Amino acid sequence: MNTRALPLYATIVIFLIAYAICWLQFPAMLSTRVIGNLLTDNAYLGIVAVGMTLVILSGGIDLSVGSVIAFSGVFIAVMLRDSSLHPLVVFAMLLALTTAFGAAMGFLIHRLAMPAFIVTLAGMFLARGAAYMLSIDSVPITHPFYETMQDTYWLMPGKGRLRLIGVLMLLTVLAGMVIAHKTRFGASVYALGGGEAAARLMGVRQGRTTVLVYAFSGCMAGLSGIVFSIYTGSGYSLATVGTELTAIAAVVIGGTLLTGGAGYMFGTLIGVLTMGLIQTYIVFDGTLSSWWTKIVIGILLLVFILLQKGLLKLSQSRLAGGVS
Amino acid sequence: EGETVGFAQIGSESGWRAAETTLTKQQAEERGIDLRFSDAQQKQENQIAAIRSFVAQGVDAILLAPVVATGWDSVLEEAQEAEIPVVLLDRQVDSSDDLYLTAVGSDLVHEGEVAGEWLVNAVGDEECRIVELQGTTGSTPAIDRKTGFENAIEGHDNLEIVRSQTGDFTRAQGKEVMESFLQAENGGKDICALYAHNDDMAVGAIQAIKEAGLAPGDDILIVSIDAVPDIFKAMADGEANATVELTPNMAGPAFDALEAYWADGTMPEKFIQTESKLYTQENDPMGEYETRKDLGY
Amino acid sequence: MLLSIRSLTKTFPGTLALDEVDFDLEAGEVHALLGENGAGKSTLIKCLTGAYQRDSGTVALNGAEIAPGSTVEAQELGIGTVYQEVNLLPNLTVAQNLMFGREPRRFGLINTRAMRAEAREMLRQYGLELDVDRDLGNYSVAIQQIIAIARAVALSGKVLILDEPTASLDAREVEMVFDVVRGLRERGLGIVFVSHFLDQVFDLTDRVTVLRNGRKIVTERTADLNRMSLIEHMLGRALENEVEQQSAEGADTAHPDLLHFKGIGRRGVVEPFDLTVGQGEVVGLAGLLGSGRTESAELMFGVRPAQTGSARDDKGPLDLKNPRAAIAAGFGFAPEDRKTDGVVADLSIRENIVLGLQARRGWARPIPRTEQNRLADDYIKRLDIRTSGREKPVGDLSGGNQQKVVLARWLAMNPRFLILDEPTRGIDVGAHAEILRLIHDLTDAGMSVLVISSEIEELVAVSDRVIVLRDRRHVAELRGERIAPDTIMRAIAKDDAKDGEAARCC
Amino acid sequence: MLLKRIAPQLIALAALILLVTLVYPGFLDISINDGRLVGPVIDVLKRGAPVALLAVGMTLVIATRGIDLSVGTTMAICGAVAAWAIAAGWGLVPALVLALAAGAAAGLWNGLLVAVVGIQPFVATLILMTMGRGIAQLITEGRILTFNHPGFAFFGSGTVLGLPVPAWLWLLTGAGVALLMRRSALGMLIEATGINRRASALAGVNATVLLIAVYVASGLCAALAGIVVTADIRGADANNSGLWLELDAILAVVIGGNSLLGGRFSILAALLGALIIQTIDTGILLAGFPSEYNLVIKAALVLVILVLQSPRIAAEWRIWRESQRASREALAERSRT
Ligand SMILES: Nc1ncnc2c1ncn2[C@@H]1O[C@H](COP(=O)(O)OP(=O)(O)OP(=O)(O)O)[C@@H](O)[C@H]1O
Ligand SMILES: Nc1ncnc2c1ncn2[C@@H]1O[C@H](COP(=O)(O)OP(=O)(O)OP(=O)(O)O)[C@@H](O)[C@H]1O
Ligand SMILES: [Mg+2]
Ligand SMILES: [Mg+2]
Repeated sequence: MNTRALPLYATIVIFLIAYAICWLQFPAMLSTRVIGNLLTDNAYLGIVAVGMTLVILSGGIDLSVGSVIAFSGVFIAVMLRDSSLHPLVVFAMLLALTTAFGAAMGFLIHRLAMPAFIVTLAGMFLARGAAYMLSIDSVPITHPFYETMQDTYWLMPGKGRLRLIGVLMLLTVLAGMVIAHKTRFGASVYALGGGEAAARLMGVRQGRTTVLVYAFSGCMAGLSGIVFSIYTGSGYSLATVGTELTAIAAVVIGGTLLTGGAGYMFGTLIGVLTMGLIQTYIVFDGTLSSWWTKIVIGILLLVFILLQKGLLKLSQSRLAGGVS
Repeated sequence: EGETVGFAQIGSESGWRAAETTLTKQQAEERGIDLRFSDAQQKQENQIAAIRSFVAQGVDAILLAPVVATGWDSVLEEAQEAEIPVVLLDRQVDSSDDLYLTAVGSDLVHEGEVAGEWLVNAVGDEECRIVELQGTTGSTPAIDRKTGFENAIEGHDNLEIVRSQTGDFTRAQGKEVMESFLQAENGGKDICALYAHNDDMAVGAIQAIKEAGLAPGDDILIVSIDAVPDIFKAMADGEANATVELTPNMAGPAFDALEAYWADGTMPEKFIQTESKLYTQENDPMGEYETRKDLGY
Repeated sequence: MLLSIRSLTKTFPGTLALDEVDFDLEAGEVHALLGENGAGKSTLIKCLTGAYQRDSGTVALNGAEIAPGSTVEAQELGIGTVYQEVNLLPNLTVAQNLMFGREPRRFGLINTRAMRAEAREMLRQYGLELDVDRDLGNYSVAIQQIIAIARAVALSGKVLILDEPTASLDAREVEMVFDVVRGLRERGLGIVFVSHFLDQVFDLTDRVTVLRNGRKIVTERTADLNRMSLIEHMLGRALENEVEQQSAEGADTAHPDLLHFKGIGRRGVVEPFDLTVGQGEVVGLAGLLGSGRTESAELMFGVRPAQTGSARDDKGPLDLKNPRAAIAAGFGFAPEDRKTDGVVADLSIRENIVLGLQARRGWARPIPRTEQNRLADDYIKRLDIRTSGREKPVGDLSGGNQQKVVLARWLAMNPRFLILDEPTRGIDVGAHAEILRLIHDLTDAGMSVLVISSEIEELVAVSDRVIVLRDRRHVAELRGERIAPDTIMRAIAKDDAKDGEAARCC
Repeated sequence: MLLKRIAPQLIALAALILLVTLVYPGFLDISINDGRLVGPVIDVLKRGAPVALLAVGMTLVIATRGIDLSVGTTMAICGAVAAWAIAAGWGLVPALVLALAAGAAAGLWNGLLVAVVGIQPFVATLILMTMGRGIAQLITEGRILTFNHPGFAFFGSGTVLGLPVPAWLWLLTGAGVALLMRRSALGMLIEATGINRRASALAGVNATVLLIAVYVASGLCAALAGIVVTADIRGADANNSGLWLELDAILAVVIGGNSLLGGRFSILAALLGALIIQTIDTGILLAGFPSEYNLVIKAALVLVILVLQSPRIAAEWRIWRESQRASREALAERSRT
């Protein structure tokens, strides 16, 4: 038995148990509608969490993503409003822009030996500020291509809809898994997260890896911005405030260590779905006041983390016991 | 009759919002409606997800207080396909109006206009340098209330907005920004009036003015929007001059419309506008305070 | 000439670490790089591989000048290196560590199966059969050391550099590593070998270069040197009396009982054992890697709480539930892995030395600065810690000097029972003798000491009694005449079948 | 020695003040208005109080390699508790004690999760950050709990010896904690724990208690900040009190040159960092730009300051200066011969 995958297994088990509990209380939770919604509603979060996972694995953190998503939406909406470019062209421009933005942050982090927390915090202010400067109003997107994308879905039995953006999210997670676990770049990311000095001595190209990691995260944030703009059909500079923290929480619930170097991309998907499940459960319940909503979310987060820790301890001591 | 209604509320970012939630719950209880409440914590994505969940649950109607005007088309279509009527509360959306049953709310631009008109009348022909406390940058009320106010003072060259900054709709920011306005405008002697996008910021600003040794309501005229209890107290003390009411009871008209619709399919009007009533020091502020103070503001 | 270094200079703030050093490495030779702690050996190596940037001087490989800007470039040039502190990544699997940067790929993606197979094959040469899919951090320092060597060997097309590779290995593993190194020599590689074990130097190397205080002192053929002259080159003086001569004295003095450990054990870690320690006695723990010596010490010091058993002294039972309790009971423990368990890298030498004392006094009663300075200066002198001053961060010291700082911390606390886990790991000959002498002084003053060491000679030199561990069990106890290298060896290796098990994982 | 440590922060602050004075010439004006000093600089000292207070606690937490994201919501909780107690007529002292106790409890909760349960600080404090505002709203029932109590309001808008009370509060707290750290052995023990918790524990340092203590300290500082903010507006605004202030506090600590990786810390420098941030904020307000630009300006200024202070730049500058000196000496040498 491989001990390093234990947090992942623990996460999956807890998620399944939690889903079962929800289902017992509200049988409608198992409908394809809810499952479809879970994927659609959390698509943007899942995509941005893939980028965040890689950043966290490398031992860093990216606080700018929430703002970058908002910026992306405004950028797309304004471009489509003020120019006659095709959305796909705008998407390409946007991805280039956010990737470059991420790379620039990575460059600062590496070259100036500044903590990622602070550089990306400044990036967060900057991206949100840039969104304000593009447009304060929320800008609707009315391009026909957008309508096609919004209306593309597969109707599952039971009237649930598997939408384009949900599928896109799953594909992104898959791509993330390949990058993290199957490429030399991924190995470098894990190495960097395990310890900078040792990684350098082992021959990790620290600068290149750092820049690439943040560029990837920027790219994912841009992609997530695209998905979000499809999801809401508009661009709004105040959107997705605090999403970076939700994404980080999802990554952590997914079993990735915040200190870097350990974790699985697939766990992040489970983490995202767990966050979605908590949301859905609270809406289904529908009796919580505004403040109890916040408290309960916090408590559920804590319970998940404690269960994960407990399960981990238990199985580890089992394993250790099995040896003697 | 045991109908189930889902209420997708924005959040609880202000006292006014809390009052709206309280009143909605009260109204639902009085009418025997089973209300499912969801707090989206100021996030559109949470509201969309909540509406989808309501649809999946098969509620009989959905109340939506949209956090922002854009981006509701696809989720409203989904509700329509499931034949669930949606009523918008207090803010508008820019979707086609056959996607929802009706919208209950006030006209935010109009609120700004009412406030502006009051000020225009109050100062007459005198020179007036106005400072403005904006709401959260980018939020619909901030944009619309600013527009409405500017519309109202347009053409009156004696009125001029000299400083305008965001106070984030909060008391603390209102006070801090007002302090810097006072600082920058000759200790406040050059300011003739303050226009605040909500009462909370005005209340904060009033304290700043007092601490600067000036008399709010006298040295500096104060007009704001919302009509929350605390501003009435200030008016009673002569420290504020006028406020424009935005009633938190949006649910009452909404349930009326829904009940008619459920009963015999009556289609209400597409926009049920609540009154933007102006209150000044003459309108028995203490009495108004008493009637409102227990509404959960 | 395979590798030639001319006038290499490197300064750190306040330290001239290398001063115009010349060094030549020929193809097909093993070249020892020797010197006291802090002489500049590791620095020379790091300048060579691009981990540090040199201030001036030239390095030529096969006649062409090279200036690797990073360790990657050095690796690409065919220079494989084992750095002094084990520098692999504990969070990656053994296979990933071994194959890092050279992973076999299929369609651009890493072929995990091939990687695993290749990694297993690499380790087989060193007699290691372990689960290459487990995280490296699960394995002991010694196993990690061998993995680091295996990796460096695989990377070294032309040059292999080994900075104290054998510091935590026992005789059997050392021999295995040497076999591999000799094989590489045959194949024409140049090998740089750093060690403080002179026997190993004479055993393995062809030539010797000695550094002292950042200067090159001499380069000679190993065969032309004898032990005494080599030590003289290193220290700049003769060593008065070497370790061996001390062993006879004090072996059979009676030691009144001080501590009794009864049935101390923990499931899956160490089988319950009994141990009585006498006052002023030195108990040695011998055993193979992974036999449970460190774990025994950790149980006694409360690092991992014991599940069974109890400890008491003549006044009554002792509470050893955590290190603080153990310290309160008058225990001390200088751990084996100085990097993670010993030094607090960013604090100064002074602060590191007074840390334990201060923690015992409590935060409210700070040790006066003058007292701190006196203590620090005293130990810097007594243990011969090479530094530019007592305020230097410990992380900037050479490996051996860091070890001395950890020792100093515990000596300053003056415990009645001191556990030393591999106390002389990475310490040069001069200081080695000094430390063994110190242990004798301490026990003469009544302190009891438990020494864990992979160096059997060292155990023989200091111990009054040797406990032998095998397979996480205390299996034998040797006293008096029986404390001799071959008896200990025999006790350790009694059961050869079991032996293989012990070195294997899980 | 001390001056050398805080020199970068002092230079940054001076440069910033110069910049602000250029866009708003009256920035340095100070006048006396019935016994109290007034002027933008005094405003900075007063308005900077919440971030400065938070920065004191945050510095300690960060020194142990932790982070405390919950300070903003802790402020809200403590403000709500104080306002509730005042409104319920408990009187000033019990209200203050209750608020401080709430802060200590919040810190204790974080500390236990981090030091005993072993949850990573970022996550552990994120939990309270999510929950805390709910708890505060639970106390105020979502409304702004106003009160009228001159004694309590004194903590927000009173003056002592001409200086606003909030300014005194952070000055005294900062000085007190800094002295405590350096006059006792706490500073060193905290640094040791932050750099290598395992080694420190093996050396007998009670790392667990120390960790809990720094989170409690951070909670207490947050309580003070919450009291200041609540007293200032004479009401507890559970929704907005301290919102996103944790980020400013962390920023202040880092601008103060403290490493997020723990270890060596300087409270004085962190306080200067808080002043730098507040000077930026006040400067933006005084300059009268449209509010859309606020964030961009702040981000750009912070970034410039951090880049200029970054250790790499400092090292490169030192090397450059040394090479300059060397060439100058070489020149002098040549001219002598
Ligand atoms: N990063 C650094 N910063 C400052 N000084 C350093 C640094 N690294 C090494 N030194 C200093 O350089 C000198 C040489 O150190 P080095 O590590 O090369 O010694 P060494 O010969 O390898 O010793 P040992 O046998 O103990 O490993 C020492 O005085 C040490 O304090
Ligand atoms: N062969 C092995 N297979 C698996 N785990 C091992 C092996 N050897 C050691 N370990 C683990 O490594 C850690 C350190 O053990 P270590 O080898 O240091 O024990 P030891 O008996 O003190 O040996 P030494 O002190 O000679 O290194 C322990 O957690 C132990 O479980
Ligand atoms: Mg060395
Ligand atoms: Mg050991």
